Amino acid sequence: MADDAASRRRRDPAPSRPNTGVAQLLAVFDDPRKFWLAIAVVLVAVAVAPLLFGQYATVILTNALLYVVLCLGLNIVVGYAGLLDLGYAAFFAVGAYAVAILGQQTALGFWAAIPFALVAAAAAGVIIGGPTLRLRSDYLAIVTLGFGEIVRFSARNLEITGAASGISGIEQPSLFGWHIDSPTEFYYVFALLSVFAVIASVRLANSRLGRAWLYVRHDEDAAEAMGIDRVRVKLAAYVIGSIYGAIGGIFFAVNLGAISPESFSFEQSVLILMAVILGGMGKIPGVILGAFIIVLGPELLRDLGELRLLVFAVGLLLIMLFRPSGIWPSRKS
Amino acid sequence: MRITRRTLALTAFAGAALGGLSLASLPAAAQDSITIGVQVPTTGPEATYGNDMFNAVKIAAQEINEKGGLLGRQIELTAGDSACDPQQAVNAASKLASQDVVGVVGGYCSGATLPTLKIYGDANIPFVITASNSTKLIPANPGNAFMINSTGADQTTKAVEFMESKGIESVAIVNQGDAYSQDLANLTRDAWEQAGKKVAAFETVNKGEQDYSALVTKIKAADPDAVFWTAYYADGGLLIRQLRQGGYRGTIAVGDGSNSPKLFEIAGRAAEGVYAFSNPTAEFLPKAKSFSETYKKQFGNAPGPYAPLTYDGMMLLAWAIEKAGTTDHGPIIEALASADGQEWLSGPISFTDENTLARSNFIVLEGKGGEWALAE
Amino acid sequence: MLLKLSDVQLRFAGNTVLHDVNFGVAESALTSLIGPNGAGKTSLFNCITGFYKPQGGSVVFDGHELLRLKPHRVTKLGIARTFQNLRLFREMTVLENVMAGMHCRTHAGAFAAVFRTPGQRREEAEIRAEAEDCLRFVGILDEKDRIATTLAYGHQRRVEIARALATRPKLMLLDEPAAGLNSGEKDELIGLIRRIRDERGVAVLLIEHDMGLVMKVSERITVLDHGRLIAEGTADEVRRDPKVIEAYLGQEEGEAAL
Amino acid sequence: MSLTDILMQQLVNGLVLGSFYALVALGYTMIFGVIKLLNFAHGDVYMVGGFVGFGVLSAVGGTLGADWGGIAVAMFLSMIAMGCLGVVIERVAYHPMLAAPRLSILITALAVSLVLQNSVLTLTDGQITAFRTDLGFGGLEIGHVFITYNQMVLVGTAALLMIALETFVSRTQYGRAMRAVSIDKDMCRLMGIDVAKVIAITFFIGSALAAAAGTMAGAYYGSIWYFMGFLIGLKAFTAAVIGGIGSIPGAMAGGLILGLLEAFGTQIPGIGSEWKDVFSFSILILVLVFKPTGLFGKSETERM
Repeated sequence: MADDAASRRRRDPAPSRPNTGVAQLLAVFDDPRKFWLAIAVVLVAVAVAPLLFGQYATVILTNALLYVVLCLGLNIVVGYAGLLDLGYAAFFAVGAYAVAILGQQTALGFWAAIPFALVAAAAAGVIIGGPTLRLRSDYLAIVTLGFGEIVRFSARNLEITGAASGISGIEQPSLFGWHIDSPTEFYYVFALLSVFAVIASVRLANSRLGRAWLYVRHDEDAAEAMGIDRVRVKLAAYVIGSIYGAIGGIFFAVNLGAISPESFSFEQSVLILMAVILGGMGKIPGVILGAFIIVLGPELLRDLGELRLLVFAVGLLLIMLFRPSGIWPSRKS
Repeated sequence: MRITRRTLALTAFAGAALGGLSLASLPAAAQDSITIGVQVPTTGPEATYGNDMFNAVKIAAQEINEKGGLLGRQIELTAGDSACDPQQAVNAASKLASQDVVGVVGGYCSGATLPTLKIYGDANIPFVITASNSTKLIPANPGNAFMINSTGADQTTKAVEFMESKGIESVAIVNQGDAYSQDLANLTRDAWEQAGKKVAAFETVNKGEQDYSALVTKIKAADPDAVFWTAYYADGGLLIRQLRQGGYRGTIAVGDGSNSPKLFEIAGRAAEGVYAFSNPTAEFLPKAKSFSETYKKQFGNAPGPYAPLTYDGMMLLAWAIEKAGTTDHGPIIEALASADGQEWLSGPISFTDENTLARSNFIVLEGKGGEWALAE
Repeated sequence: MLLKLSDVQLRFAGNTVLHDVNFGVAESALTSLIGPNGAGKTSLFNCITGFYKPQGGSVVFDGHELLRLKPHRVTKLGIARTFQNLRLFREMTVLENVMAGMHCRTHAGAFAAVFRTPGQRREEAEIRAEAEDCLRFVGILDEKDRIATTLAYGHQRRVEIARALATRPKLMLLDEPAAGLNSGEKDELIGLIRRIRDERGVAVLLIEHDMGLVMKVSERITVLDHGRLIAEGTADEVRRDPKVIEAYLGQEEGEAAL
Repeated sequence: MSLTDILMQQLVNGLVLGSFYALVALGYTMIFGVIKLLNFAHGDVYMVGGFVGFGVLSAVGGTLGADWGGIAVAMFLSMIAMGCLGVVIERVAYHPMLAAPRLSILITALAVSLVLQNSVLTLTDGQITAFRTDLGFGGLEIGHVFITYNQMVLVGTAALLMIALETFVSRTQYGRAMRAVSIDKDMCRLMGIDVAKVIAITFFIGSALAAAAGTMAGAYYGSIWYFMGFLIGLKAFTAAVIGGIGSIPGAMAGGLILGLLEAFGTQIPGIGSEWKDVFSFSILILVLVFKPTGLFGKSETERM
């Protein structure tokens, strides 16, 4: 995956990077003016979209932004650390259920419930990741799949999660007297979350921990010989991924006002994974593109109907066979 | 420069995509027609039922349009695919809401219908729910939605009354772990225990599980007089088959989700003598005869279980629009609430304070010779 | 003794790879481990660095028992290694490769990274500075932004050494560092190994087949054959040891022109 | 029914269910043996096998009858078709990826699984298909324990297939080559073994066994649908892990053990049937964490 480092640099140019080798292609983004101009254009577009397009587009875009957050989280697990997680929806569920349950059973407000939800998701990440990250990488895939199903079945069976009907009547939050309620308001909430998610991803990728993920993914033994604790580093990726998932889940729950186990199925996990891989594992702009394709594609091509998933599945297969680095262009070496 | 071009291309793509979205949300019809939204699953696991409901609305709209339309304007239909999934249903509902529909008909999977209530509520759009009947919908209804299918509670009443009449003392209740069947199972358990009878077993199976033999043995060991399956025909067929194969000889009853001719294909002979509680389907409604014929002529097969109710839903909405004399939402909702029990295909419709059907419309069917017949 | 191995025993599926090996490396010493192919040299490295779990014996380094430690713990205690076949991180730059070595000497976690705490920024600068310093030391600083695997072979070897140096080791294990180098590069390597010891005070344990290089650079030589330690001493002592001559003559290639 | 009767009946149930798990688990384990790939698509081969068997039976049922005779023909043809599908999948999707990082090939396997699943979803509109046969409900009643003739035929067929496989693997040249390839591919190439061919044969046999299970399950239970491979794929993988992945006797034993655990698990007081799958997946996770080599698997060093 030549591209992780590339995407990091695209987003976060080092002040004085010489134009040698690979850096050459990315030279455009080394020009801070062009880089910030591109960022500004994107931000303005995000800000005015709901004003230009109707409510329906706003709702769909909100959904796409939710996927951006989820995909960036899964990207840390799959794209950076190279761990195949087939049960990512479980963390999405933990976040959503945690705020819903706390909102109903306790007097904590929405904002006070968030830390608990995040801790719950991180704990779930440690509990499932701790013992399994030592295993072969393909065992991890199946364990996460099993774990995803366990979470969904538990949500379906337990009284506290509202069983199969789920939890409805989840209160919309207020912030300094502003009641977040309309689709447009939620759109901006998710836009803000996405921006934070992107910034956090860029910063993580550019850090000691982010590099350690790449080292471990490229060569576990060499990484360990460098003094990197591979289990710990993978666990960090897994837990951070779970926190991203939980954040997505928390706001998903208050946006929809009602949650039920169907929203956290294996299919959901697969869709998020597809977005990450289609766009380009490890590449932040690619992952964002993937999220938009997965959400907007079916809405634009309503006629596809049942074919929707088949088209994505075939796309996934073709990508893996012919362009494993995803749709987003890679730097040449 | 490469990257600049790429950025341009992407911007163009994004613009086109968003343009496409906003186009999709434009009113589907010309200004002088009345747009009615139809929220049904046209894809996903329940697409058969959804398309069936959509077809019924089409027939109703066609009949109205042939008679000159509503308030002198033609009806245009626009579909919102809920795919039986909460998130997709929300997308569909937002789309319908932003198309300025006069009203919405449909609602199949209760779990998917639930989060859409708020969207229609916020826009104050009249919503006639023609299939979803979970009791969870009632408290979530802001007042603009009207349920013309009897609720799970009504089905429970019918089921308990019927099983008592058969002298059944103990029953095993099996559901499939989804909102609809779990709700029905819980309601039945409570009602049955309240009637002083015994619930011998209360079980959940997973959708798509093929082997129920262990469960069958467990049920046989509990030896109930009857087994009540509260979920859909697909897995119900398998369970019935394995119950009989495993030597269970008591009564078997199923809820309205299993009322399908396919139950006989899957369960074979084992479905003989099985009782089903059902909302009235076309073949058992004397008034639905001509509707059935039109449906068969137009779509090549018999109308499914929710077709007559959905036809009624469209007709009821049309009646309310005529009565209100306007396409403004408020007066239409008032008109719907005042439904006075006049006769429709499925019988009289009037509403309780909670906007649910004021009477139970459930009937009991029995498997005879590979098809459903009226029991009692 | 900086490193002391006592009765180290390693078996794989019934085959004994190492028989009760005893040997040691002194503080700041230049030591070589030689022996015919398949003698168990790399296995011994793997036992020291925690990649293999020997069935018996003990490996004590700087007062710590290493036998049950994971490789990353061993590195943190101060043993760095290179690999026989180059194990650079593909598709990453030279600098990024070398920065890997600093991982075990730094601490910033996810929180610090996301919020760019002052400590984290200081640490990042330190990592970069030290990695560049290590590259300067091995003489390839001007290639720091190239993709590591596109470098000339000899320079890739140096990246590995710089990466190992960045872990701030007390002992460095070099597994055939001269393999694939031409004679000029070998001379440079000898100089580099000496500077590692002289300027940085790092003890070096070397596995090498090039006897000329071994004889020139080593202060002590240990000879391993069929998993047994058969000789130990200075270059001259080993050169004259009949057991060593026999072990090498038994080899078809006769690569060791003693 | 007395407790003994119940337990005996659950034993029968567990054996029948376990036979299906074992047949599917065998394919998982064999394929894992030769290319160290967790073939996610295996459960879907089982599903497609069920549909092909159904198609064949619909075509020949008229002349051969839709009881066990016709089903045997359907099963045989489905096995051949799915064997070929398995080989094609390997050639087209996995073979080019063998040198790629493990993550890529795992995702490719997932993609193949999704393509198969959604192709059938599209073709069937996601509807369940009734698998109509003329099989009767007759059986033997021993005390209170009831065993249908169908169950006997089914377990017997599964046993026969497993015996045939065991014979093939231990007695024939290809079987021995298969075991050799699972130990060391490079050594096999040096010794002149056609590794690609051995891998192809392994995929053929593994997929054919899944097709046999799929057809029998369709006929026995009476319905097939596009998602039926998902759950059994997971369960069969669990079975393979219990037995020790890579081990053929392990897969058979693991299948039966899981079948029995699930059947008896239903009877455990206090745990409702709604927790059944949670129970199975927990077993999977526990085995992987505490005894990843399973009952019969050999430990392998993943190290250099």
